[in-house]
Amino acid sequence: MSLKLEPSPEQIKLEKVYREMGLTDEEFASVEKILGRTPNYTETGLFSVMWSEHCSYKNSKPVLRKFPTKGERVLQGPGEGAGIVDIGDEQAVVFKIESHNHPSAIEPYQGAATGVGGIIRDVFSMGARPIALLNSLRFGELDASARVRYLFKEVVAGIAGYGNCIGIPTVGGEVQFDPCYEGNPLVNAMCVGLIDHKDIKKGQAHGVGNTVMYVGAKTGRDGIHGATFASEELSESSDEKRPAVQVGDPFMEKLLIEACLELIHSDALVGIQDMGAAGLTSSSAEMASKAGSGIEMNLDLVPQRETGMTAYEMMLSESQERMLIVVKKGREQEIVELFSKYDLECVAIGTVTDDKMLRLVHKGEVVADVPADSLAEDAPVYYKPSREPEYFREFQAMENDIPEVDDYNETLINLLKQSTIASKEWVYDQYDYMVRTNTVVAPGSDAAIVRIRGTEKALAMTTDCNSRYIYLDPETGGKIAVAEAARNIVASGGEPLAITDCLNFGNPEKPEIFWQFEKAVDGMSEACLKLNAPVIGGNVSLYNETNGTAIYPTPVVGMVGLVENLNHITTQSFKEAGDLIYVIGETKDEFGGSELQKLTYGRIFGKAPELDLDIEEKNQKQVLAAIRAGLVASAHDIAEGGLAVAVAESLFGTKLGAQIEVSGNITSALFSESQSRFLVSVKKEHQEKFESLVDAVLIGETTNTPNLEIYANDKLVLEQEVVDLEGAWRGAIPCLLK
Amino acid sequence: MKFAVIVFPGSNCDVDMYHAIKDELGEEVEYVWHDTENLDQYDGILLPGGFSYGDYLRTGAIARFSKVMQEVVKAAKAGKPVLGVCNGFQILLESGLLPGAMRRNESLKFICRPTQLKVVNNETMFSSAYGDGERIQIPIAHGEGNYYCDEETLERLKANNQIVFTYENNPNGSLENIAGVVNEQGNVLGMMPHPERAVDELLGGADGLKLFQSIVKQWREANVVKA
Amino acid sequence: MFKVKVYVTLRESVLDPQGAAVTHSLQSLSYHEVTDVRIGKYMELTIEKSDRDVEEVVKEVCDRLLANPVIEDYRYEIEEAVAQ
Amino acid sequence: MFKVKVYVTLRESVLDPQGAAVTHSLQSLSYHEVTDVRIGKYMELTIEKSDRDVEEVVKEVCDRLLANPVIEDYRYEIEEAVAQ
Ligand SMILES: Nc1ncnc2c1ncn2[C@@H]1O[C@H](COP(=O)(O)OP(=O)(O)O)[C@@H](O)[C@H]1O
Ligand SMILES: [Mg+2]
Repeated sequence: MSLKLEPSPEQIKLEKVYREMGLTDEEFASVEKILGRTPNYTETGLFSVMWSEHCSYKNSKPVLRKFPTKGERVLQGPGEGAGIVDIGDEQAVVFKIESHNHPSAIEPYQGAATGVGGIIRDVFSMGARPIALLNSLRFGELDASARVRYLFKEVVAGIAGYGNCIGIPTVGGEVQFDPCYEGNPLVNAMCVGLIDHKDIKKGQAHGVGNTVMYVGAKTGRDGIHGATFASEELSESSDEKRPAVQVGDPFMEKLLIEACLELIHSDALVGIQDMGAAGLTSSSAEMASKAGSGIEMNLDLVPQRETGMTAYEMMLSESQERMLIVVKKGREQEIVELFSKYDLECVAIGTVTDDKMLRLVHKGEVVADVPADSLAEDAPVYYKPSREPEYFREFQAMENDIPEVDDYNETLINLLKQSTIASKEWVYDQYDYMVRTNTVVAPGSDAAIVRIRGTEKALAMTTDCNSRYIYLDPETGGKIAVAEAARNIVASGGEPLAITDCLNFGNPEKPEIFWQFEKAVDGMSEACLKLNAPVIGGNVSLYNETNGTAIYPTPVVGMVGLVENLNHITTQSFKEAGDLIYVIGETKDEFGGSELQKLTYGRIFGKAPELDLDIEEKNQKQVLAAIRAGLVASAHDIAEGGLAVAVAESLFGTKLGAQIEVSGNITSALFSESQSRFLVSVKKEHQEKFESLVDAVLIGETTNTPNLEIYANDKLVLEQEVVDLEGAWRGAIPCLLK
Repeated sequence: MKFAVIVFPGSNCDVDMYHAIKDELGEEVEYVWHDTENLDQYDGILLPGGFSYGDYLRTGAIARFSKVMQEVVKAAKAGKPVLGVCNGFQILLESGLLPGAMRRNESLKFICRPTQLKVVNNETMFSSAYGDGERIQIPIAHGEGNYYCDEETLERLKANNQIVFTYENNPNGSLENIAGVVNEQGNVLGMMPHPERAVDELLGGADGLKLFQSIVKQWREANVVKA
Repeated sequence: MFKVKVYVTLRESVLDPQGAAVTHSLQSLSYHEVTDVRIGKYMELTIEKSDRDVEEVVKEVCDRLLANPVIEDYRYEIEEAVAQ
Repeated sequence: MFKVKVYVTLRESVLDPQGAAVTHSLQSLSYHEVTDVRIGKYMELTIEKSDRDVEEVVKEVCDRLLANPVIEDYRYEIEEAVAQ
């Protein structure tokens, strides 16, 4: 297979071979212009991957510029492997989220596993110690088909398999189920790392004459053109186009982490970058481009797993667990020795030059000679047309609809069984969320909390995105995604620091999809500004469609917050009988995109819940102030399923009960999904102080009898034993998987 | 008392073990790399959890050939306390220091959660600080903790009181609910649950601390008091 | 009754981390003559006679469940066994 | 050069959770004729000629590393391959 003859430059041009690689006629013409000649096969390959949406963001760049990326704490914004935020004491937190949707649709276990591996490399290539993993997953409905269940099980197993083996706790995430994800599941993985300011490293190839070294797994033919593949819709023919699937080797990566974290303390190190999408091509071109230098590499020296690999194949391979480093000339041997302690191969494959070219030599011949900047920086930028979709106008014109509920008891049980609300224990039971013994709040509460050893501080982290709201109204939904993430952080006792985002959308060439994309980013940006959570990095995954149908717009927000003192850590569970239960925030008749609407009608429509960022900010500030003042026993954000679900969740695992009194429209009071709300419990002795600090409505009390009783206008409208509620909630997902 | 935490390529609970000893137990402890050829200076040997060599082939199968394992065998023969947790237990099984073998969990899934254990033998150097039959909560985190041995071995384990911990609700299919066993001499303990993850109330419980305290107590009695 | 043996192996171009680790370990145990190890699965199925052709059943079962066609190949041997 | 195939299987008396799970899911996919599945490992070793007898090497390697005698049995086939 490797011996098949590569087309000549003339053939590439005449037969338009570049089209198969994903370049358009115009793009090919501009490559010719840049080079002043027709590119050969290898060069065409380099441009095609580097100019793919996945690597160049050519369709999304103009929109991404809207994100606020600066802040007093931001040490590194978008552009490097991962963003960095100061947390005081000369320490910083490093984090990033990334998608692995298409590989996971094809081979769910390995696709998810290598997604985790990739995001971990982004973090430790900055010099940070990875301390936690999170994920955000979307699948079709579990009862839709055996294929959906297979994808769900295997993706979870793949995430677990990689994270557990490598020994980084998977502490949180989210999973949602909706028919729009049936053919195109989403697998987004996030990694959080910790670093001392002095250890921050960048992926730059400075210093003419310095040595470029290759570390880690050997290069095989796996994943060739993976980045291009990720930039296309999935279709029946995807199977044939499929690159050889990458298999993750978490053991190799564990060794790489330990070795690289030792390496960053060496003054021989100049730059380091992982080989992610477009492997050797992107890492070398970007390192040279960022440093304003060039790189020359001899591909004969690249460690190879298979025989007869061509330059094209080596440069485009996406074999996992590889890093590219630049070290000071003459210091190579000590680096080789450092890696050999970990049984890792480290070989010199090139040098830094001053001519700004990426030059590749293979078997004594120059097989590519192109400006590094042209690959990394000069990809075309497209301003796609955008159009407000018909459905949006229809939804906006609708009156708020309150679904009819005759039996509140039954409705609550049914909501708790909805797979999106139901307990995700089946998932996180498979994740080693405790390894490294810093996980103070494990999966199952709002945000996860990981302490920072040797300090009184901790980090709160979460991923959030309710794509139903975003589909109904991308701008409002985008705000909600950011606000909800911040609410989760605040409810856990943290203050939002920054976000990373993973923008999963359909085909941007469709104006309606592009409109969703723009609007969602507008909404997110506004919320980020208001809530003081700049965007420090992220990832775009477009073309999430199967046979022409797009997923809901799904811009996942990964947020990290700082818990100033371990004493502030707060969970959602009620603590003691006799505590007062409060709601913060106003409840309106809002059911567009809600769980109750979905349950009642089997579909979603209407307006998304409103979000007033001033109110959001005020409520968050008040709750956080009360938590810091030690006045709050438990706190939970009121999200999917509304107040009744939030109360039920706060009761699970506690042996307590609750008596609640609500007013107004009962269905709205119990199940509306109005935003900016919290459910907190407070010890009686703190009542006065708490009420002076927070605008909250007292709605009831926790009790010693494990029952949930809800009264409206002095009438008992809902009465359930907590065991029954908890059974429904816990059993739902395992039951769907049987 | 001075402990060694053995680090194999792919160990990942080495840090947990180290901090449990240093921060919570307050004893001396050092990381020891797998190619070390001498463990004489250590009073207790700890084999931590993780995925040594990726646990490729079989859990613990490759690690047992590490250089340091000959020293671990020597230390065990010399009567020093040797504790293997999770992957450490699997390595002890593969190396023959403990009887039996591990199979995949019955559910075929990795399981991470707190479990209730019963201390069925509190007369070992690892369990003397617990009450007889005491129920304790210690987390598990493994994909292959389904302990197996043949009947004859099981009879021997029972006859010699070598079963130290059992699960209250068997999470993995383990024979006779076995969670931890000692060797005949009583100085080598292997267990799947992670006592080093249960030493701090902040992280959800400290029932594992007594295990380490038992080791130190016995060592003090044998060495310090006499001296 | 049939005894069926199924061999599932990773495709040639697919990375085999297990095999690599075992090869490495054998090398360091001084078995330098062992230059490569690839690890796959071996399964023994017992299949009763039914109205369906046994080979058809085996193929289907391999395609649907026993092997992952994206990364694995399989082959099988069918042997008729005399019931005891 | 030799191509060696090694088959490692769980001992009869040892319950095989993986095999049991596969049998179960085949049943639920209505392959009722498949009454039992046992899952083991299949390994392909490439061994260069050396001064040691190849069979001796294979046996040793199996005993020491490739199989765990407490729960597993193994068998092997050695084939001399013509070097290309
Ligand atoms: N894929 C997952 N991985 C790990 N933890 C998860 C996952 N999905 C959900 N969880 C955990 O389950 C809990 C509830 O999740 P979710 O219902 O999404 O909460 P919320 O609505 O408060 O964001 C959280 O602690 C979350 O971290
Ligand atoms: Mg929440």
